[in-house]
Amino acid sequence: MSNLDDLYREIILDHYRSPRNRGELPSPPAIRSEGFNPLCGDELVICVEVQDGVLTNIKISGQGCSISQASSSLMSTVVKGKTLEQIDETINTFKQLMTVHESTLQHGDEPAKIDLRALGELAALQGVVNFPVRIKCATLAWNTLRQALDEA
Amino acid sequence: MSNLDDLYREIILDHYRSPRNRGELPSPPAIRSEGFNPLCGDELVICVEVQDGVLTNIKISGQGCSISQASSSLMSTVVKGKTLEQIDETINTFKQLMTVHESTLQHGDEPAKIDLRALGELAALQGVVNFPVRIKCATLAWNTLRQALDEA
Amino acid sequence: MMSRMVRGLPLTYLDTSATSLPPRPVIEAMSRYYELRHSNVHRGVYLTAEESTAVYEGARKDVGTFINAPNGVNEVVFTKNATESFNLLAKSWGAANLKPGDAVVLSVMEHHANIVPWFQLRDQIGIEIRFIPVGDDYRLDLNSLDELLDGAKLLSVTGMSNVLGTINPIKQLAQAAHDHGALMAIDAAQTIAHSPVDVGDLGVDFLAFSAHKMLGPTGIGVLWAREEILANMPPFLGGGGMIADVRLDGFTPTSGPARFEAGTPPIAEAAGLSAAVRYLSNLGMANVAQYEHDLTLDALTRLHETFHGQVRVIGPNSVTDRGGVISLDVEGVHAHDIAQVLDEFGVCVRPGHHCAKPLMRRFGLSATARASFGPYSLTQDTDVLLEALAHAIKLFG
Amino acid sequence: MMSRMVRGLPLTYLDTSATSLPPRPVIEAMSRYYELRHSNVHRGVYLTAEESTAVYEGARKDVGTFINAPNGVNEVVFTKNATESFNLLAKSWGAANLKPGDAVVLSVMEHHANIVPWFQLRDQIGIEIRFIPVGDDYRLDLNSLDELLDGAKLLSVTGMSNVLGTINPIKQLAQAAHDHGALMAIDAAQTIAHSPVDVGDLGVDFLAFSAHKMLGPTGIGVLWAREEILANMPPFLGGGGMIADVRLDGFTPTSGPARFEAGTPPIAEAAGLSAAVRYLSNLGMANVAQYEHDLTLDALTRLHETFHGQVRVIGPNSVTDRGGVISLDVEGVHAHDIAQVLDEFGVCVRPGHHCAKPLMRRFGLSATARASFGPYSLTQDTDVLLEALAHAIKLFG
Ligand SMILES: Cc1ncc(COP(=O)(O)O)c(C=O)c1O
Ligand SMILES: Cc1ncc(COP(=O)(O)O)c(C=O)c1O
Repeated sequence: MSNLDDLYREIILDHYRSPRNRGELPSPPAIRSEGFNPLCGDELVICVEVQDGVLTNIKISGQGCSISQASSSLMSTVVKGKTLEQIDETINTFKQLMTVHESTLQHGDEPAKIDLRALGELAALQGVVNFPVRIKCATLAWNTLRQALDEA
Repeated sequence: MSNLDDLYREIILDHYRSPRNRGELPSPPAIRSEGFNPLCGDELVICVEVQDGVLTNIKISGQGCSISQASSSLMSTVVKGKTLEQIDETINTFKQLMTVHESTLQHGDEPAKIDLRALGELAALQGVVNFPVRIKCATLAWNTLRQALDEA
Repeated sequence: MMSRMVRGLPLTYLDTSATSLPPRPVIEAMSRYYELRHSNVHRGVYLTAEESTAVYEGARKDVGTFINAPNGVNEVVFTKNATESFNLLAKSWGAANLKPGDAVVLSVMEHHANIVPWFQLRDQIGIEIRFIPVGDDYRLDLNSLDELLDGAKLLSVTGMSNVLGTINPIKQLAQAAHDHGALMAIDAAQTIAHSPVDVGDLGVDFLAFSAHKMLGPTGIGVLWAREEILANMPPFLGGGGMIADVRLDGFTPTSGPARFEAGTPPIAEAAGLSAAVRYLSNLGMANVAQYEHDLTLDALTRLHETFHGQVRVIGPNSVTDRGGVISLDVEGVHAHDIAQVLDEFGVCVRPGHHCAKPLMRRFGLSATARASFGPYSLTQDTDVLLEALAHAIKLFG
Repeated sequence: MMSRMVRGLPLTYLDTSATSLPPRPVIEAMSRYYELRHSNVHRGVYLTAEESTAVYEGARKDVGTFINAPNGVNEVVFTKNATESFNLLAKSWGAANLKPGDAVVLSVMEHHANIVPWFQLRDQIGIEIRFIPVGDDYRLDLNSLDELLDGAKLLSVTGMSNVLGTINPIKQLAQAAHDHGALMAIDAAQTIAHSPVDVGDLGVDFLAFSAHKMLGPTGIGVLWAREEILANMPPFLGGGGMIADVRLDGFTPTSGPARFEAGTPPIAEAAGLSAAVRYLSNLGMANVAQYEHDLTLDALTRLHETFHGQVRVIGPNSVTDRGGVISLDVEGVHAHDIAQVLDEFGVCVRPGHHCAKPLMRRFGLSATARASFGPYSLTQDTDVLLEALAHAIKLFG
């Protein structure tokens, strides 16, 4: 079951069992954004407060599998306190990580070099790319966050 | 090509080349009925005059293949001057002739005994039953006639 | 497919509710059709065109016989799937026969295929849509049936829930619908391959299903409707094959089932469907029902004994009026993760809302992991399922 | 199928316009799919469900590449046939974007698939339908094109007539449509398997075709639409797979091509379509076009030399802008009878109106006998055709 160990790393199980930054924020002033994964039923609500270009607070609620829950929890710890530019970069890097599989598989391209250090704990989600159907679970939180920030 | 000889008997080719009772009748008083075979484009117009339960005149126009043309021409010669009851019987006998194939094939039933003599020249159309797609061509005139008589 | 090895393990296919595995005769019927007699239907005079027409119309006959349609081929319309059948029902029959304010009654356990077309019709002409509630026993709550049917023109309910396994009392519902002057439709997508279906005996007016859930191919479905109703339904999709005439100023539709079959139909798929019907008829649908009943009883019993409360079955616990669809909810483990872990064991179960969101909401669930049986399922499949489930629980525990 | 013997004679298949004969790799792609990976798409986590999703979505990609769709998979919708594609176009895009009095321009040589859905829409919302006339040279008469396009919102024309073989100047028509602020749709049912198709180069906005006319299976068709147009089209059929959410009070559709694909899609058929696209791509569509061009030139020449005026070709006599569809009208012999006699020689040609009644009326014909070529056709097929035609003429002469 080595495949599974790669997907369900300890840090992911930990964030799944004890998600960080759970809850909602009054909106307004917070921006509220909803994300669905219609294929598997994951539902996510992200509330963010942005002040002077900095994401000062984030709360996440909703239901989902270990991957979508852990991904949103990990995301919340990483983006909190960052500037919108920094977050934009992180979102891009993370989504790049999640598309490596597809581009390598389909075009035989060299995987783009990704700075895993920049991702910190998020790198634990790397194993997801070997499970293509789960990629949507991992990226749901990120797409929902981008949606929220687009309104900021 | 013995199959074909059975389908295209000389009497059929003759009626196809020189169709009897071609034309239309002023309607009213004649009853006019149209028949289509949407699958192959055959179109038929039948005009009949009925007096005191007797079909006194019939004219046929339209386009169609040798089978539908010959069938309508043969029909016109057979029904002209007959009572509606007699015609009804002929229609039934003829349609029975045309369904023999199907019922024998699908249920292994004994073909119903059909009095071919009662059909006269019409019996020449017997070969059609071996060409199932052409049965609709042969019966078009008869269905259109019945439709006309239903209005009589 | 069941002989295929996945990661060194044999495949344990427990997803028949989603789609069934066609046996060899079904696959071969289609290959043979393409190799020997593929031609377009109806308009051909040459031999293979006659043959392909016989294949296609023969399938109509086979289906009519299988569901015991009183007027056989005149009542069987081929669609692309059960979903199209419901769209045809709503948008042809419904649009022609329903007026603003008329009610259509569904149930909370319907598949989206039997919900969304009615919402679309409502948004277009303003009908009212009502839902029979589902009780805590996972069965239809029929206490308010009479009120729900008051002013209704149609009752449309699934024969068996694709989430709960609940088998609904269609005969009783049809009787109630008719008593209120409403027609009755049954979503037989989950019924058709798992028990005998006799439309006359059920007393229904419409019936819909897909071939791919009854050991047949993808790409073909059926709407059966009583002949006198079908004869008065306006066309649905327009095109070749459904017309009597087309002029520059309009068209005249043809009669019979062809009126609802625009364009080149699924001919090879009809050959496959015929083969599936014959395969199931040879097994005998009563035998299939009994066999799956036994498998389900065994699985429910062992799930309970092995996991006690830790694994919750979302569906009736008794096997009376219940089919071989077993939805699982495991405390602390999301359905997606269960399916993922089971996949490592070669076990195919489906996580998600199973296209029945209103039902999922009713029970406060976003997803279940669903195992479902078919005529080819074995008690050994349950062995592997239990082993894999135990592993999943340990991993997330 | 071409190796099959009929009444002791090899089959001479000349009915590719009606449906084409899938080569072995196409048939095998479907059998293999059913034997190894059949599962429902999208919602599965287990291996074969991932694989079937990859098969289905891979077909979308292959089709996008084949027609050079600028935004690939985002623009390719799978339907059951070209006819459904036109119904989707008329009843989703048309119903949402056309107002009473808006004009849709078709041509007199359209197949019923590109006529009847527009009449249905007209009867529903009151649009105006106009027809580009066809000249005595069997080509579109474009003299009044500007007037016809005045106030038009869509021009929808066939790439190649399935009766005449006429190839229409789609690029020029698209330009004219756009100059008048109208969108342009092409019925590519007869184009797709016979010449290269590049939607960007053609400058069209919609394109429709069926797999079964391009060496693929029955049961699957395509509507391609520019991404920005598709993104704003409302749903068509409702059901599973096309929703983001369903509640007891309504539903929210999903985005992308899935919005138009309600229910279990034709998955095995998508595998077959992929194989057909790969087969044709390997042949090279420019080669196919050249090959069929040569066959057609040879056939037209020999028909003329052999029968002079006795056999009339209903379609352009030159092979410029003309494909391998040859409709015959024989003085004194009905098309049905020709096809019947030819059948005795193992020759498959199609008699009838070919679902193009307005065109038949234009030329005062109720039926033609149509022979049509595919990439597998041979000059020997023409030999047999001529021999059989001579016999038919003798029999009825
Ligand atoms: C030009 C044209 N358009 C549309 C169609 C309809 O295709 P289908 O019957 O596969 O929907 C056909 C084929 O019959 C055709 O030849
Ligand atoms: C109860 C029920 N109804 C309808 C459907 C729809 O069937 P299809 O997707 O083949 O149209 C399904 C299957 O998903 C089902 O389980």
